Amino acid sequence: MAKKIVRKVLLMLPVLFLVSIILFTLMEVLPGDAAYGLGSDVSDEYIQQFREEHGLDKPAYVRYLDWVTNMLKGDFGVSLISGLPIIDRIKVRFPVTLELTLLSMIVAVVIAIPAGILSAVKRNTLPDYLTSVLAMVGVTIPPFWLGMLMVLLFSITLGWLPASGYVELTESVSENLTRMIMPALALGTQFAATVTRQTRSAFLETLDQDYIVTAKAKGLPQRVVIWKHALRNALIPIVTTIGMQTGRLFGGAVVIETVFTLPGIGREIVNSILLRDYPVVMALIMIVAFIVIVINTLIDIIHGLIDPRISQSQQR
Amino acid sequence: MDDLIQVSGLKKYYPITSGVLKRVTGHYKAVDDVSFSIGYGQTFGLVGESGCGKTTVGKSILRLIEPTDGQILLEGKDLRAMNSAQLRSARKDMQIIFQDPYSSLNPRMTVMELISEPMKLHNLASGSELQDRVCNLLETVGLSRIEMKKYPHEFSGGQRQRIMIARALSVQPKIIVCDEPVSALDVSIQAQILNLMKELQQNLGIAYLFIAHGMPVVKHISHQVGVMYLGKLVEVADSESIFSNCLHPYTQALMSAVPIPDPDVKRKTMIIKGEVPNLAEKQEGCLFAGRCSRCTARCREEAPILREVESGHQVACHCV
Amino acid sequence: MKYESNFRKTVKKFFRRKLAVVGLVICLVMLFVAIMGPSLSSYSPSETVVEDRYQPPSSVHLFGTDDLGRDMFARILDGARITVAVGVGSTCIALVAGTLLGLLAGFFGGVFDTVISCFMDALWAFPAIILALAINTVLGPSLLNIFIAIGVVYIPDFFRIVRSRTITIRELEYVIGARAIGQNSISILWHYVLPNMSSTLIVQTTLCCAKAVIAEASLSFLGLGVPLPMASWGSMLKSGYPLLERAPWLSLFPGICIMLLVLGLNFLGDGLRDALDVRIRDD
Amino acid sequence: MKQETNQEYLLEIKDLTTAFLFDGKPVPVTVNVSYGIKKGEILGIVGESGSGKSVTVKSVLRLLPSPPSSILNGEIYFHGQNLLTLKEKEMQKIRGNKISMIFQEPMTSLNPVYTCGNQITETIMLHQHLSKEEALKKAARMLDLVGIPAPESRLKSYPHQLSGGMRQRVMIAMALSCEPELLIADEPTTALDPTIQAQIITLIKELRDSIGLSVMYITHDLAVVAEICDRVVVMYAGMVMEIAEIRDLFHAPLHPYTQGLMQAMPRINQQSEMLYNIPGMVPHATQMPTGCRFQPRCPYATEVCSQACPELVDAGDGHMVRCFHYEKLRKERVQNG
Repeated sequence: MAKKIVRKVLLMLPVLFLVSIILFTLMEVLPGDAAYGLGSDVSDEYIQQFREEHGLDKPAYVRYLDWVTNMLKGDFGVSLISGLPIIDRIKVRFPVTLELTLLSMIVAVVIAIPAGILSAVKRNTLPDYLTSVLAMVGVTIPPFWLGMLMVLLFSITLGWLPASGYVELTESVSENLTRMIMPALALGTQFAATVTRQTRSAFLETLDQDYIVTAKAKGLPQRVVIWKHALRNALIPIVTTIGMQTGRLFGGAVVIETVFTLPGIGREIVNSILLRDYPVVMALIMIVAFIVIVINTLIDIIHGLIDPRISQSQQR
Repeated sequence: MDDLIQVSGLKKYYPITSGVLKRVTGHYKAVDDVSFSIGYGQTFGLVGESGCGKTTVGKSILRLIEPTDGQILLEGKDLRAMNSAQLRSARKDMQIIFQDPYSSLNPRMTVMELISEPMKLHNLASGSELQDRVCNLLETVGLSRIEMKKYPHEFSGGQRQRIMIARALSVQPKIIVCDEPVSALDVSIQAQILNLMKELQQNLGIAYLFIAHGMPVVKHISHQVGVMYLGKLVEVADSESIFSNCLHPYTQALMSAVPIPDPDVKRKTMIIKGEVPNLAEKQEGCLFAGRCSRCTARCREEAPILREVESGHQVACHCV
Repeated sequence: MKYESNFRKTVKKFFRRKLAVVGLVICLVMLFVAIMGPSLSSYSPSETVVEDRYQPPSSVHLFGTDDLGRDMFARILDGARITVAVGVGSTCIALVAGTLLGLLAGFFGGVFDTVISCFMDALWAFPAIILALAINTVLGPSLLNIFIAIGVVYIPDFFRIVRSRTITIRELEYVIGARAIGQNSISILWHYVLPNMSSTLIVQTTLCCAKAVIAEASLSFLGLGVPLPMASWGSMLKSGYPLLERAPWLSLFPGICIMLLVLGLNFLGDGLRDALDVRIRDD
Repeated sequence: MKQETNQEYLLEIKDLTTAFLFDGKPVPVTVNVSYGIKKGEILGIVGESGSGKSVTVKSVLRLLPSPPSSILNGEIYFHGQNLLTLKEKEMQKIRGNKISMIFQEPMTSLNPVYTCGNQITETIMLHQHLSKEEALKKAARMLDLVGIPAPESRLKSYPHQLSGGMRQRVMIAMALSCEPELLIADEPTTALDPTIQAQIITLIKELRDSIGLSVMYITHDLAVVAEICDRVVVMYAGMVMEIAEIRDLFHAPLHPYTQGLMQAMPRINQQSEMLYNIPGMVPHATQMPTGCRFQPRCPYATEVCSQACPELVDAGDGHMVRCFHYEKLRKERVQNG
């Protein structure tokens, strides 16, 4: 098992390398560099000086290597606009996005997995139809529009919750939560709906397997058949879905943070793109991609823990 | 030059990897030094239990699996030395039919397309001649020409196997490799297909390499039988003597395991004890030694080679 | 492709599912609207009437009017064109590129497969919207570039499915049999492998289309979508959001339309999945 | 036609008709199936695919999912109780305890994510209310009984670490762990290699002799039947065609189908150029022929065969047969010696 984990972790490296290459190339082919964003009312000398200062006059591969080695040292460079170290901004922004995604994930998983199981076990009954319809709506509703509807209902019409702004968790837990609950729900709904649907179909498939018939033939009550024999097998595809959806969660966070004006990483990326502050864009996207890759690797490792066929060395 | 196919020293090794970097640490010997030959219009039966490498032998002969080593001569021509164009034209002479009639026919092609495809590919016929040939082939395998427009899923397992045979016959091959062609069929259908195959052999003079795990079926259809155990041929003999006078302890165990459809015959089943050795590890001596009742010290040290003990009867065992 | 004999069975099965039919109808209506565009309304989507600003929905202005006095119904008809075009266009790009790469990687394996798979994993690691944002920024604002930006994002989706299906089909006996009769690899890919994953592809295409529609709406909502003066439903939501309190209908109707289209595509996809599922239908 | 249950039988199936949904409509796949199994007997149920042999025995334990299946008619008596009218809770007390079952695919019949020990002790703790330690001890004894070496360490193995033959032994150990009166074996050796098949057959015979187990042995292979069974039920297209003692069946089959099946088998101790073959194929449940279901493929078929379906009748000495012409078959055999 330990060997497998090491292997999985090592396999992250080429992917990370490619991610950095793709990202660097994308930024490289952008029309104009950062100096271009300074505007037309600055002197040519200043632009020249600016370029030298930020190493923009060096060849691409040198800049790539500089960028990567600095990142490995924990130095993400400085913002072109503010001149401040990016790492400081990450430290402020990252917790917001992390709280948002974690919150929506927890809400989603706590609701979705039981709902999916209920739906599968009570197939073709009212609870199944209700869950399926809700899940379908959840999958199809654009998260940011759901956020808008929530604002319209809970903030504008009912006046229960503030529509925007952010209060740090350390400042006031209740204030923080009243501002985070709507974004988390808006972001988590699609996630939850997808996991519900996946849970349902994974369960239905598992309930069709031979070993379920065996379990029934042993005289086990329905409850044991489902919660012991079916659940652990069905969890394998469910965990995969959760892993894949996490990536989407970060993408969704970009839009949700804009809707609710939360100062997270997503909004920072959008702003930086608009301002052409490329070092910030690259650093932030790299961090998000890194997290997604780590989560996917974790999912692989969890698979091994659920399924003994993966964790133990194969025998012929 | 009296043999249609001559296989000598055929080997197929799969690398075994381990560790974080997947280094090759050994070889899994799926087929290890197998030699036999098949005469024109003859059937060579290959029996053995699952994982013994019999299917790998069949596919290697057609180079559907690239062998690691060995020589395969088709009418004296070395198949392994051929380039892809030569091989393509040589494939006209060799065909294959499979066990599972449900996965062996492309579900998106009609019977007409399925049977005419090989002929079109080798430019054997076109236009109305092609149509006529397909009709004839369908008749030969006992289907009617009305079926031509249908798709495989509209047929039962036995009928699909007939379509497969018609497809194989379409290029007038000299040999057909039959990989467990009747194992998935019901008893009554199995008899129909076996009879059809025998008839075709008598009328067209095709040779078969017949691969199966069931002794009675192999014995019924084959002229010669080869018994495989863990990638090696342990005994080769004509089908009558393999039943009446089998010499290798493994063959004897295999024969004694065949149930006899007569309640009055009480056979003595030889139960093979012991574990199948792990082919991924390096093996010394005879592979059957650990499970053999007649095992001697020599068996554990020296691997027996296949040698002729009687005319046309080869055995790989020190004790014979 | 050869569906003839299965065709009727599939159609029958499809139409037995009410939701699938609903999905089909929604998709057809949306397509019709997208093709006909504003000609279905007596108002022009760009005509501003100052005295008619902020009209709530009524019999005169079915979906109300916006801050410039433009008729929302006409604007939505106009926006359908962009939204549907982006959905279809970017899906086509993802479909063609993903399928091609997936087929080659899955069929030939080896170093090519390793490199492409790794590259796809890397693409996959970028959250969809962020990658589309980045690509779109690089390419600059234009409709075609939106196609490409969203299309590229969904290439790994197709790639993964096609690659794994190809690996499965590659080992099936009819493919081995095709090589035994002397077929070459290209022919096997085209006549044996591709047709046998067509149902999977059809379903995946429908579902991808739905995802692309949401992605386009998100991009436009962030102000990085289709360039002005073009307006998709997403960019209408963007301009409607600050006016949520004053004129909620500006945010409601485009959102409903997006959801309806995505719902239709999902119903259609699920229906097709059931109707085309070869495993269930065969025997 | 209702009568007292036959005291001779441990389990008796009466007029069982089970249907499956085809295109939304229930179509019977077994029709009026009746047979019984005596204590300590190994009863063979033979038939080709689509004969309804497996559906019948799965109905006994009520393991068929509903929908798509439904039992339209019939009773199944076990110790005088009709299993089909029992509550689910009561049925659970019978499954795995009084009647257990093993399946065709040992590869997929064990849950891949739990150890063998876990899966065996689970049954023992459920039905016999033993503690975990006692159950483990008993499970080890059971593995030993079915001939698995080093049972204690095998209890910790996951199914994928065992070979097919070993898994089937684990399945048998699990099925026998609560000392059931009846074991239903649904093609237990079909997926196994010949030498492993021989081992499993020997094991089942030994168990019958040592613990007096009754076994319903479902197979498509007449040769296996000859090896192991005391009595045989031959099924075709959802109907019982013939029931006979093993010797009667092999020496004097009275149904043309049984006779055909025997002649269609290649035999290792006989040399023949061509095999007898039964023309045509097994009809699909939705397209059953009129009259006798075997009539389109039968060499003895006459006018009457296509008009009415023959009853299952006693042809003497409890040899039951469903054919209008069984006397003719008997005469022919006498003439041919």
